[in-house]
Amino acid sequence: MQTNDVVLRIENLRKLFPAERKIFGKVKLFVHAVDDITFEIRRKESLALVGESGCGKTTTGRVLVGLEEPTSGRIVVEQEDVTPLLYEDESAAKRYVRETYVKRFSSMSDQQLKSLTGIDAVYAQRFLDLGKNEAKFVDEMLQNRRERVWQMRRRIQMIFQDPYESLNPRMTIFDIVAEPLNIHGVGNLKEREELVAKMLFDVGLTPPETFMFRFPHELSGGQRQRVAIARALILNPSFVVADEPTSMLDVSIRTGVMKLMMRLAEEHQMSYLYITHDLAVARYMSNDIAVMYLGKIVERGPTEEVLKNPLHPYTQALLAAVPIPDPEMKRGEPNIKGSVPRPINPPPRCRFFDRCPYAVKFCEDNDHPPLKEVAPKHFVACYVVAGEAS
Amino acid sequence: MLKFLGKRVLQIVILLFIYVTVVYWLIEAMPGSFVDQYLLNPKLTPEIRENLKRQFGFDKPAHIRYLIYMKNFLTLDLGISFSYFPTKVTTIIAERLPRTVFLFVTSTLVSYVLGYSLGKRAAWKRSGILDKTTTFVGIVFWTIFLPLLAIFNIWLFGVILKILPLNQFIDPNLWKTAPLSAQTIFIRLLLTALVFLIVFLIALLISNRLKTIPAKKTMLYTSSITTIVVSIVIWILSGYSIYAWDIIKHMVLPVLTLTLYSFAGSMLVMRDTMLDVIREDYITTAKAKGLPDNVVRDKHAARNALLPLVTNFVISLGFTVGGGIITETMFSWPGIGRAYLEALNTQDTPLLIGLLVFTGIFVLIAHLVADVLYAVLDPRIRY
Amino acid sequence: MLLSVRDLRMYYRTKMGYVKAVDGINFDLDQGESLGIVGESGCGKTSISMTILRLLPDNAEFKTGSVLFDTGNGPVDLVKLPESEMRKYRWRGISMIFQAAMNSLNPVYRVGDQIIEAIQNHFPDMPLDKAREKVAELFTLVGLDPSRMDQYPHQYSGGMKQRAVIAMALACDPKVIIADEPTTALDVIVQDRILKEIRKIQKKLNMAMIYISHDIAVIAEVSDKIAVMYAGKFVELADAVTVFKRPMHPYTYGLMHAFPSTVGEKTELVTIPGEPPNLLNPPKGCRFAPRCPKADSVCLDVDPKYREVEKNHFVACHHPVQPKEVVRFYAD
Amino acid sequence: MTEMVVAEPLWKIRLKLWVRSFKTGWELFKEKKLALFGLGVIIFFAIFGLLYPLYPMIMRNLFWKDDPFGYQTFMPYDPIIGFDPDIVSHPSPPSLRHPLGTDPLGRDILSMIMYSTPREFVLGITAALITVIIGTIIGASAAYYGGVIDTFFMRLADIVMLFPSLALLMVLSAFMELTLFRLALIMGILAGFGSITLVLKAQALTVKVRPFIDAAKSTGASDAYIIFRHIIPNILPLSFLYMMFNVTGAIFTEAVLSFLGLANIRMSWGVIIQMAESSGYLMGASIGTYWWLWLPAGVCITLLCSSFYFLGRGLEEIVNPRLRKR
Repeated sequence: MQTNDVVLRIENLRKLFPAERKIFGKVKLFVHAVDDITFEIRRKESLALVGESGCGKTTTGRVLVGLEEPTSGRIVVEQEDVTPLLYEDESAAKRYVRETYVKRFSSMSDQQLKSLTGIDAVYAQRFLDLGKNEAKFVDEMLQNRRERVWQMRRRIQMIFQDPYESLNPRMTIFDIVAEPLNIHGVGNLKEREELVAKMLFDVGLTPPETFMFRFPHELSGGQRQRVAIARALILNPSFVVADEPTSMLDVSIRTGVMKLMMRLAEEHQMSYLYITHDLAVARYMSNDIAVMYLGKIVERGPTEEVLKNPLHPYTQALLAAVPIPDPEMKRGEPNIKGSVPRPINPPPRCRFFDRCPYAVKFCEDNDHPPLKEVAPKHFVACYVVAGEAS
Repeated sequence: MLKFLGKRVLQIVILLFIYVTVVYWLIEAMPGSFVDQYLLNPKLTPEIRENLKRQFGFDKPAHIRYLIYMKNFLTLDLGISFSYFPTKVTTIIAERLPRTVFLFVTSTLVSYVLGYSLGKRAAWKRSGILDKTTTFVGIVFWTIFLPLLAIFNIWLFGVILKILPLNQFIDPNLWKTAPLSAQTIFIRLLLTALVFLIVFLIALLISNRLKTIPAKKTMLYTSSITTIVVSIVIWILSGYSIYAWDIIKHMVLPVLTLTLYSFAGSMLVMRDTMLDVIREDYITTAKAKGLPDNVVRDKHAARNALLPLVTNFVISLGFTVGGGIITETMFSWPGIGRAYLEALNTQDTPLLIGLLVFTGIFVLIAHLVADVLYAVLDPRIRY
Repeated sequence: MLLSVRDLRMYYRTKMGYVKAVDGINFDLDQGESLGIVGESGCGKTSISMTILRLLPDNAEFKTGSVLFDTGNGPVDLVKLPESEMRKYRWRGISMIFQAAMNSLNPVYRVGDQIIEAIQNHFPDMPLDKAREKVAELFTLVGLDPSRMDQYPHQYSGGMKQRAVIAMALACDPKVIIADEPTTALDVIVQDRILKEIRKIQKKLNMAMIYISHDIAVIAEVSDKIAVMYAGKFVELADAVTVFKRPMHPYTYGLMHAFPSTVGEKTELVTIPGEPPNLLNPPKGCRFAPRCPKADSVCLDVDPKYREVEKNHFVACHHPVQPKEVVRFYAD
Repeated sequence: MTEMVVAEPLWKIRLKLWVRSFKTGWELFKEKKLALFGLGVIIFFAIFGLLYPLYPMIMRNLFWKDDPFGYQTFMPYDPIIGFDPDIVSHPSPPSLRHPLGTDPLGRDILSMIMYSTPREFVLGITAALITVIIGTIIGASAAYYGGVIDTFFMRLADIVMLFPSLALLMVLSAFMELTLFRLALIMGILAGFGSITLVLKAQALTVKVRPFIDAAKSTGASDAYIIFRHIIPNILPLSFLYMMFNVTGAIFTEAVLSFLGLANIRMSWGVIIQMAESSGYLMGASIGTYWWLWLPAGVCITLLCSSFYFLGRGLEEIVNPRLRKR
C-alpha cells in the first residue's frame, strides 16, 4: 500500500472550546469537542463519521475546511502538512511549525532524521537540505502562506446539512454555484457560465438554463441540496466534507441525492468524509466507519464489518437503538445507562465509563483507552474488548 | 444575579463618566458665555469684571474647571446656576423634577397600559376592525407633529369646550391665599400616588398567593378601591383638596397630549411581538389543552410578548426629555424641559450641564431597572 | 369505534388558490389501537391532526367530512360542535404530543404548573394539592423525577422536555393521543427510550394513539396499523406487517425500498424519480402518476378510488402491486 | 451537451430578475392598504412640491393682472419676502387671493407650504440615507468581526443613545447655523451611530451564523467579500425599511427645531408654525380664530411623517417574514 494514496490524514486532532467566558484571567473550563482523534482517508474512498449530536463530528469537519482553528494536532492533505494554513494568525502557524518539527528535528541526529517515516520523512529531508537551519525551515514552511491557503481552500470543500439555510436567498443559483469560481478568479464570465451549466447538468438539474436564474426559494429541498453539491464540486476538489447532506431530505428524495454523491465522487476521483448520525445511511455511503463519542473515536473499521460485528459497547447500544423499518424484526435493548454528558474537562478515564455496562475498575483507573486493532482494520478503544481488562 | 448587577453598575458608572465628560466639553465649547453679556457693559470697572469672572469661575482655565466639576460631581454637587445665581443647580432640578416626573410617569403608565391591551387584542384578531383602526389611529398620533396635537387639544378642551384650563401649572388667582406652596401640595399628591402604587403592588403580591382566580380579582379590586376612597377622604378632610384639584386639572391636558402621542409606540411593539409569539408551538399547545381563548391570549401569549415592551419602555424614557421640551413649552409647564430651554437661551452653562447629566443618570438607572425586570419576567435569564 | 374519520377535507386558502392539504381522508381507530401515519414533509399529515382538534389557522377552510368521536354515551361529530363545546374535548378526549417538544412548553411558566393548568381547566373542582399529586404521578409514569416539576422548561434537556410533554398529554386521561413526530429532534438512543416509554404507557392505559412521522422505521416500531399518505390523501392503509411485507401501492413499495437499514443484506436502494406535487394544483388523475413506473393513461386521467382491496387493506391505485411483483423505478 | 451557453447576456437576465422581484414585491405591497395610502400621500406631496413654481405665476396672473408696482420687481406670492399690500390687516383669513390666508407679515401661506415641500423631502431622505448607510456598514461589520470592533461601536451607540437627540441638536444649534443640509447631515450621523446599528447588528448576527456564510468562508472568501456580498444584501431590506422610519424622524425633528426657533432655515413647515407662535397667535383664546396659521402646516408635517411611517410598516410586513401573514 502506497502512502501517497492517502488523501487526508488527521493526527491527534484536538479542538477545545472555552466553556466559560472570561474577560480577565485564564479560562479553566473547556469543552473537549474533538479530543485527540486520528484517521486517514485514501483516494476514492470515504469515511463515515457517526455519532450523536454533540459528539464532535461536525467540529472535525469544520476544522478540516478551515472554519475552526485546531487546538492541536496535524492535518495532512495529499502529502502536504496543511495545519499551518489553518491558523488565521501567522504567529500561531509559526509556533505550530516550531513545536511540531523544529524542536523535534533539531534534537535528532542525521541518522535518526533519515529513518523517519511518512510525512515526517518528507519534512525531515527538507530540514536536512536546508542544512538544519531552523529559521530557514520555518520560513519555508510558511512561505507563500496566503497563496497556499488559497490553494487548500480549493482542494477541500464542504456540503452543509440544511439545504434551506446553506444557500444565500438573495443570490441566483448561477451566482451561488459560480461563487467559488468568482472567489478564485477562474475563467471569464462566459467560461463560468459554461462551467456552471455543465455542473448543474451533472447534478441532475436539467436543463440547466431553467435553473440557473432562479432563486433558492423556488427550488425544492432535494434540488437545493443538488445545488449545494454543485457548488462544492465546481472547483474540482480532491476532498469533500459532507455534513449530514441528506438528513433533512425526505426519503423519496434522499436516495437520489445519496446516489448522486457517490456517482460524482467516483467520476471526480474524489474522497469524502461523510458526517452523519444515521448508521443506516452511513452503511450506504462509506467504505469505512468511525464511531465518535464525546470527542473520541471509539470504534473504526470497514463499514459492513463494524455494523455486523460491533465491538465497542457504545456502538452496540447505538446500533440496537436504531429503529428497523420492519415490524416483524425484533431488535435488542440498547444496553446503556444515563444520557450524554457535556464534555467539559472530562476526567482522565474512558469517556464512556459512566454509561458503560461492562465498566470495570481498570477502566476507571486508566486513561481513555487507545484505539487498538482487534480484527483486521477494525479498531476499538476499549480495555475490556481489547482484553486488557476483565 | 448580584455579580451581574455589580458588573452592570460598574459599566453604568463608566458610561456615565464618559457621558458627563462629553456633555461638559460640549457645553463648554459653546461659543460665548453667560458672563459675556455682563462684560459687554462698558460701565463695569475692571475690578468688577474680575470679580464677576471669579464669581462664575471663569478665571480658571477650562480643564481646571472640568476637574473641579468632576470633583463636585462625585459629591453630587452640580454647581451653581448662573441665571438663578446663587441657587444650586441641584435645588432647581429638585424643584422642577417632581413636576416633570409626575407628568411623564402618569402619561407613560397610561399609554403603556393602553398600548399593551390594545396591542394584544389587535394582534390576536389580526386584520380585524380593531387591528385596522388602532393601527391607523395609533400611527397618526405617533407621527403627529406634537405641537399641533397640543394646540389642538388646548383649542378643543380649553377654548371650545372650556372644561379645562389652557396652560400653566396652577391657577395664580386661586393660590394667592393658599396656606401652603404649590410645591408642597404637589409633593403630597405625589406621595399619595406612591402610597397607592405600593398598596397595589402589595395587593398584587398577595393575590398571586391566592388560589382561585375570583379571589385574586376581589383582592385587587377591593384594595385598590379602598386606597382611592381613603386617600380622597383624607384630602377632603385636610381642606387642601381644592388646591390639589387645581393641580390635577392643570395636568389633564398635558397628560392627555403625551398619552395620545406615545401610546402607539408601545401598542405597535406589543402587536408585532404578539404576532411573533402567536406562532409559537406553546400557543397551539395551550389551545389544544382546551383553554379558553382569552386565557391563551393573556396568560400565554401576552405574557411572553411583554419582554420587548420593557426594552421599549426604557428607550422611550430617553425621549422623555425631547417630548418634555415641547410639551412643557406648549403648556407653560415649569418642568425640566422648560428649564432646559431657558438655560439654553440664557447660556446658563452649569444648569445646562446639570440637566443633561441628570437625564443621563435617569436613563441609565432605567436601563438597570430594565435588566432586573427582564430577569423577573423571563426565567430563562439568570445573570 | 372510538374515532372514525370520514371523507375529511381541509384546504388552505392562499392567494394562488387552495392548497389541498387534507383531501378526503378516511380511517377508524379503536380503543387500545395505534395508527401510524407516514408521509413526506408537506403531504398534509400534520394538518390531519390539526383538523381533528380544530386548531386551524385563519386561512384554513374546512370543506367536508366528519370526525365521529365516541364520548362514552354515543358518538359526537367534532366538526359540528360549537367552539365552546369543542374545547371540552380537547385534551380530555383527544390530546396531543406536538412536533418539536422543545417549543411546546411555555418558557415562562414552571413545567408542573403548565400541566396543572390543563388539569384544572378540565376539572375546575380539583384542588391544587390533588392536581400536584396527579402531576407527580404522571412524572413518575414517564420516567421523570417528580421533584423537577417546579423547574422551568429551559432547565430540562431535550429528552426530558419530550417526557414532560408526554406527561402533559396524559394529564386529563384522554382516550386518544395524537403524537406528531414525537421524537424527530432526538438522538437515536433517547428516541428509542421515549418510543418504548410511550408504547408501554399506551398498553398500560389501553389508549388509542395516532403516530405521525416521516420516518417509516419509527412508525414500524410503534404502530399496529399504518397509513401511507401522499399529497393530501391516504394511498394505502393496512396493518403494519402487511404494509411492510406486501405493499400494494407503488409509492409504498418505493418507500419501503428507499429506506436504508442497518440490518439484513445491503440491497440496492430505490430512487423514486421526481418530486412530490405541489398541493396548489395537484395533477389530475392519480397524484403519484407522474412519478409512478406503473402509470398508464388511466392513471394520468382518473383519480383512483380509495378502496378495500383485501380485508382491512385499503389502497388507492388502479394497478396495485401484485404479490411477488418487482416494480422497477428508473434511477436518477 | 458541453456547449451549454446561456442565450442572453447576463445583465439582461439580471435586469429581468430585478423587474420580476419588484413585481412580486409590488403584488404583496398592493395588499397593504395603509401602505398604499402612505405612498399615495407621498406622491401627492412630491407633485405638490414640484408644482410650486407654477403657483405664484398663476396667482399673479389671476389677481395682479394690472401691475401697479411692476411685475418683474414685485413678487406678492414669494414665500419669504412676499407681501399683499391690497389687504388691510394681516394675518388675513383664507380667501380667493390667498387660499390658505396670509401670515402676520402678509405672506401667502399656501406659497410658503408649497415652497417648503421639496425641502422637507431633501432633508428627510438625505438624513435617512446617511443614517442607513452608516448603520448598515457598522452593523454588518460589528456582527461579522465581533470582539473589539463590536464592543467599540456598541458602547458608542450606548453613549449616543444616552443623549436626548433633540436636546443635543439644540446645543449644537448654538455652535453653528443649522442650515437644512447641515441639519440633515448631523441628524443622519447621530442616528446612524445610535440605535439603528443595534437593530441591524442583531439582524446581521442572524445572517452571520447561517451556513452560506460558512460555505463562502470555506471556499476562501475575504471578509469584505462576505460582508458586502452576503451579509449586507441580506440586511438591506431591513435597512431600507428603517430608512422610511428615519425619514419620519428627520422631518419631525426639523419641524420641532424650527418651531423652537433654533434652526437656521429660512422657510419650512416648522418655521410657519413658529411664526404664528412667536407673534402670539397661539396664545389663549385666539388659537381657534387664526387656525390657518398653524393648522395647514401642522397637518402637512403630520401627513408626510405618517405617510412615510405607513409606507415603512407596509414594507416591514413584506420584508420581515415574521410579521407576514401565513
